[in-house]
Amino acid sequence: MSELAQELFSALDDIVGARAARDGHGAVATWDPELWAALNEQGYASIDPAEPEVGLAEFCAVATAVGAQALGLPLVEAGLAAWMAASAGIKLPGGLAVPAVSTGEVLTVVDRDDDGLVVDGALRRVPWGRHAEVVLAFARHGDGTTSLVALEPQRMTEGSNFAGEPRDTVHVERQRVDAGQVSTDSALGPREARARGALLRAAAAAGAMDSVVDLVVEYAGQRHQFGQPIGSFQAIQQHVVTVAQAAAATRAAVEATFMAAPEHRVMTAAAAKVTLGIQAGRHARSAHQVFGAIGATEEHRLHLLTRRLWSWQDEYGTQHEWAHYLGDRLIFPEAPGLWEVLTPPHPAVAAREVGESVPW
Amino acid sequence: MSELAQELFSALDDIVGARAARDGHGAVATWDPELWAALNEQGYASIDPAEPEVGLAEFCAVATAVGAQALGLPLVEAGLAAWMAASAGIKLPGGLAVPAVSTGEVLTVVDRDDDGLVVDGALRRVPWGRHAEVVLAFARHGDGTTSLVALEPQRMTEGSNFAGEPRDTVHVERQRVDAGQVSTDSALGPREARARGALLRAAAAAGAMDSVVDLVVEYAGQRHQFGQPIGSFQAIQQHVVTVAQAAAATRAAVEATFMAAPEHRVMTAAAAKVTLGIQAGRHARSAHQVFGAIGATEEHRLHLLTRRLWSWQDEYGTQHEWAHYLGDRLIFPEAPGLWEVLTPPHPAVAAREVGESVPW
Amino acid sequence: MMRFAAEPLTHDELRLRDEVREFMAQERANGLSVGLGINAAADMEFSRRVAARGWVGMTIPKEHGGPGRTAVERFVVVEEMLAAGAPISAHWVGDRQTAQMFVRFGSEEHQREFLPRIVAGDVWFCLGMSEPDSGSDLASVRTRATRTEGGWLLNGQKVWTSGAQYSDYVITLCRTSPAEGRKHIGLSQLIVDLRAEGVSVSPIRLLNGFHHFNEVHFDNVFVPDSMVLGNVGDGWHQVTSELAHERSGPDRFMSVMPVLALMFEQLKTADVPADVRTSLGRTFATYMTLRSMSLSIARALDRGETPAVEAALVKDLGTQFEQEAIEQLRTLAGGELDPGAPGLEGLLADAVITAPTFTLRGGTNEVLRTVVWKSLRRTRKESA
Amino acid sequence: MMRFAAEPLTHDELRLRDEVREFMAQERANGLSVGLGINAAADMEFSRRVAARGWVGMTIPKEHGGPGRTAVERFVVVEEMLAAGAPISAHWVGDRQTAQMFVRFGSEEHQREFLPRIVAGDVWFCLGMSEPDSGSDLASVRTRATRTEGGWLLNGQKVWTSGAQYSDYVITLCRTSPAEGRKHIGLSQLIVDLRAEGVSVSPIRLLNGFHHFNEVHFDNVFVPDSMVLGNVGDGWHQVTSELAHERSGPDRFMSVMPVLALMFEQLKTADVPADVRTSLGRTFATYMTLRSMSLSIARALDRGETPAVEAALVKDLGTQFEQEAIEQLRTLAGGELDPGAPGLEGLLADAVITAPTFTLRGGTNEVLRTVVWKSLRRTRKESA
Repeated sequence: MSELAQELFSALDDIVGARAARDGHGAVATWDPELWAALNEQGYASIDPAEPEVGLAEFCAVATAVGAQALGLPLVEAGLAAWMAASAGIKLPGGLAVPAVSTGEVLTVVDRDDDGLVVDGALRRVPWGRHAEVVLAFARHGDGTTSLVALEPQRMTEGSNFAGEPRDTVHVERQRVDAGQVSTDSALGPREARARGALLRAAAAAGAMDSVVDLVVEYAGQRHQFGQPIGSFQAIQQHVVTVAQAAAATRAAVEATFMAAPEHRVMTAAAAKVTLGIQAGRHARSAHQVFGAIGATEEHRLHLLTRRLWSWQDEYGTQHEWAHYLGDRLIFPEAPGLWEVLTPPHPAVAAREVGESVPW
Repeated sequence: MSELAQELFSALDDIVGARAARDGHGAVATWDPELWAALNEQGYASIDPAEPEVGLAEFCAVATAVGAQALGLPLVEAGLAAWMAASAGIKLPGGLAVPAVSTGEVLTVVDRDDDGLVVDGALRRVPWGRHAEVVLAFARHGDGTTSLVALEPQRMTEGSNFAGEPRDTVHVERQRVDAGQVSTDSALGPREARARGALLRAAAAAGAMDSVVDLVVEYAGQRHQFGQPIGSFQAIQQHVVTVAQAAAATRAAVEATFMAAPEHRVMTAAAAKVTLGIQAGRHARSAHQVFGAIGATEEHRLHLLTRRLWSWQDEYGTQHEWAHYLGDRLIFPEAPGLWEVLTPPHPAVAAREVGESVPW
Repeated sequence: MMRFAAEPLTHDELRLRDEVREFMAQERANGLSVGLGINAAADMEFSRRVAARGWVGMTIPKEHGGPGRTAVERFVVVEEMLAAGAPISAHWVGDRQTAQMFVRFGSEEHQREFLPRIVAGDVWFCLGMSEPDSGSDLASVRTRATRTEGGWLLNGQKVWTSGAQYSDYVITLCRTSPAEGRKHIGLSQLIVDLRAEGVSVSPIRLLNGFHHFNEVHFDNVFVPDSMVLGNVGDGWHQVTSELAHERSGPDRFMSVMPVLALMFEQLKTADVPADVRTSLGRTFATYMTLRSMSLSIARALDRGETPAVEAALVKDLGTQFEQEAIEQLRTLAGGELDPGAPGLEGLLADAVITAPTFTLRGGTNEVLRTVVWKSLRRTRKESA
Repeated sequence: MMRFAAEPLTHDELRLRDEVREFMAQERANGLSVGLGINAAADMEFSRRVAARGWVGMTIPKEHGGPGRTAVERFVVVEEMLAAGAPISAHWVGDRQTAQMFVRFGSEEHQREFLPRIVAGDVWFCLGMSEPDSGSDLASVRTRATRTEGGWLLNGQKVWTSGAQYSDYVITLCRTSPAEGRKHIGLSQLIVDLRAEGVSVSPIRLLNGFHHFNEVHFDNVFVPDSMVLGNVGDGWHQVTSELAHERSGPDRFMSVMPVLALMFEQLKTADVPADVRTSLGRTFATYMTLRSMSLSIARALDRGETPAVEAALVKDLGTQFEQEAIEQLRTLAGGELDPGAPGLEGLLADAVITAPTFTLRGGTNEVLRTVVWKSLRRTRKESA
């Protein structure tokens, strides 16, 4: 991690941690306008992806802190939206902008002229949609190409994920979007945006898992049964190790993307999300086994973290979807050898080769 | 289990067990002509499937004893061949007949007249092919239908499975088969024959697993580490339970087929083979974990059993193949509900409904 | 060698199955919604209708006013109800455990008083076993009863008591004499009226807000001598002797069956890829195996055997199956689930987030594994 | 929080990788066959050719006559060799462990005598650790050395000694003073010449007939004082201090990589169904993760850290990966395998039947889990 990433993580972790200490973990896990305002003021909702020192690692550091604290605020979404807009050359108005790319569904362009587009359709599972002033979505033209559009949400059906985080359906009914809010750059498509969303979910999950490791290690050392701390039983040790291992693997998968060459970033992000999918279930199940029923009770902190894991592993593409994508990218007659793909060239060299136009 | 099945199992187990006690487990695990002659004399190689008291349970009991002793003789194959011939109305000559249906490949009928067929092709993985005087195989006609044929093997390439049991390729080069050695009954096709082979492999594997349970429980109780029997460690207990559970599940799956209605027998046999596929790996891995390296050494009995499990789980169709078959039988627009399939009607009632012509 | 001998259901048993199936179809037609087996909320009215059909306390012998039916017949009824997602929680404890307890250990008075009421669906029980510091180590209970004129004074606290909020009695494992060395000695079971003075019940809500579990506090609760279940000091023996009954039933692996069946209906007309077919094939195979094992244990119980190891294996395998089935369903659902959604999606979402609690009922699998190991070792020694 | 910080390979490291890749391509062109990593038979000639390129004992400092290269450079070489299925067994123990031991604990004489010979591929070592009654409980060794004029008399037996049949020396953990209470005290490491009087080696053949392992018997073997490695009585500390080196390397998860790569080549032009694609995608993801973790440990070693917990996690995860990869390959192969078949099929068959031994090297995963637990607990206490 860069120094900046470390700073972003620590400062955010401190602010939210202090608030959780005051109001409880449950309080920071749901939308808290006051805390949102405070974090906005600190600049966490408006990190500029165009700054030269800001890269994947920095956005992931914020996501990890959000996960570690089970913070119920759309910092990750604001960051993803900012990056999408910047990559596509759209200037966002003020207020919260969120991406509507989790499910992979796109809008339909039903009309276009020099002033902009008319788009139609429904965007499901829009994170924090009810709090957003702008939604970023892709719209498909008749020729199959897509444009990124920034639009104001009009009508909405509320929904949520397992953790109670808003996942709303935005109904778009023949809505007009001005040309300034439509991208002209085709390098950023739904695949790239969703891959980055997937990576950020994996980064957030790695943070949540680290917090679960802390909880589990502490509990297994304190809780006594049959006259000893339960952590002295091999069966519990095995669960604890599974919990720690899953956290470490998820984090390692996230960090592996930082060293990938630009043309491998979608693949490595996909691999990080697949790793999350493989690890999240064993992690959460083992953690709950250590805690027994107490961890599944309303007032316990554990499930604030594990319920996020259960949802996050499926958001921005399931394990299955990304694994299939990877399979397609690995097996075709002209594919390089498996080992060549697994041991890619140096990022800087590769960046030169593919030019500067790659979106990330 | 019926009384007859119990008797068949016990007598065979006793004979082979006595021989193993004299000559060692390794000795009975490979072709032993003297023992083969003795078992032949006892009638184990020529159980008549037409006898009214002989059914699935009895053939499975023999297979279970073969597995329990890791007996390297083609009793299971002789039984399957006898049943196939009887079902198809072919009268076999004397000598060892073995089925050539494990891989699902069939011969091609290249010519036919009133006196019989001319068939061509290669039959891979024929069990004990080199010892057989007759091979039972299916041959496909131009119209897609198949006939069962009994033929004398001419040319052979030797091969083996993980346990060193012969699995030979029989090369059939425009070979003539007399009409008397060709079936006219179309109710017995490759699917039914392979399903029964699959069930017998599961039954044999259940026997091998039972023996592994014995070995594992004994070793875990005797072997000391860190000052106690290793069986007192939770991690080892977990392995032991996995071993026992896999054995119990495989046996239960085999026995579940005995209570299936005739029209469900292929499905339940498929399910037994899938269960073997699910359980064999965890069983063998856990058993080897309990034993550590010693179980993987040449002179140890464990691998005589586990190497069979690794091969048997793939013979007569892999887990994947049969699971796919089950999926196809479960999901189609007119399929009954899942629960109706899982809780079938009474075998006797169902047998009346489907008539007597079903092959088993 | 463990045995799970297969015997098909008889014609009479199949007839019973059809009756139950019809009953449940009627209930569904009348608006009963599908829930997750013993994890669904209690429905006392439904339980009374089941009792009216003679399907509660089925194995209570005729001489005690019960229907005197077999363990297999009970198996058939329970499995059909669970397959249809019936809310059986209200009568569940009485049906599965307490009735057996009364038959085996209860006084004549208990048998006369309670058994006919269980059969009639007129009394609900819950179990006071776990305590804040005991968990899987049941023998370490601290709730204690001290001798008083004509009975006992009970003090202490129980947790994870399912259904205490609506039950009439809690069968309470407590210490009646001090633990001197061996902690399994000196435990007893008391039948405690939940409306008695000094008893208080407070909810323990699950992460999805559901209320199955409770804390039960006893503050100098007077329990008359007549309400001691079995013998004073025999509590441990009584509790552990019931485990084969508790652990092997279809409730151990059927929570998700209604969800599976619903999903299956949707898939029948869909374009189903090969890997989904394979995965459903595997589920079918595992389920067939489990059911066969569970049924064979019911048969063994009817023969008077107590297949404790087999029962523990079924419980262990069954909970694995449930976890895998949920994981598979989640994959089949193919994306994000909304816990507030109606129908299949909401039911599946509930299953996903409450699944961690499934493995905890009836003893954790870790503890069961030690039980199995010890028994296998003992059997081996005996046969050697 | 455990850290597996990612840093890409530098240009120099990538250049080294290309050199090794070229070297292995040349070796293959010259007829070297593909084997299962450290499970393949030793090939001394090959090991000498590797040494001639400067790739054995790479991290031995220059002042000791070594190339003085980094742990990451060694990682790069090892991973390339394993990916190509190179037979590295002969130099493996000296390269991975013994060289480090001499650098850290060896006398000047040892360093002068042995280190340049390791680098030159001129001496082979094996490890005498396990005993018939010790297994994972290393501290319970019974092989003992008693004081004699100018040295020690060694008696006892070692088992599972890989490569003793061709090695020059066996680094032997033995008891040099009686275990009084704490059994970790009083152990030492002796460098024993396998050609010395009283040493006998007999093979332990694996189920497929392979001969990696041996029993080594010591019958009054004289070991001069100069051949004590490190300090008398420090054996336990010396052995356990090396575990991070031993456990985290790519040899822990790369045995099956050559088989995977071969299978992959076949699939590229085949009609591959969706579930196979998904399954390969998962393998890619897991491998990327493991490699990233293993590489980050090499970086940490270069920074002078000893990431023991991280290393244990990699070992545990790596062996899981190997088992799953074999299972997956077996499924992909789609049917019965013949252990006598040439090429991919035979290699895969070998992997299937020898896989159980993969998890046993470097300490069983059960023991490692206790190590991880204790360390996590300690870290937590320190930070609290």
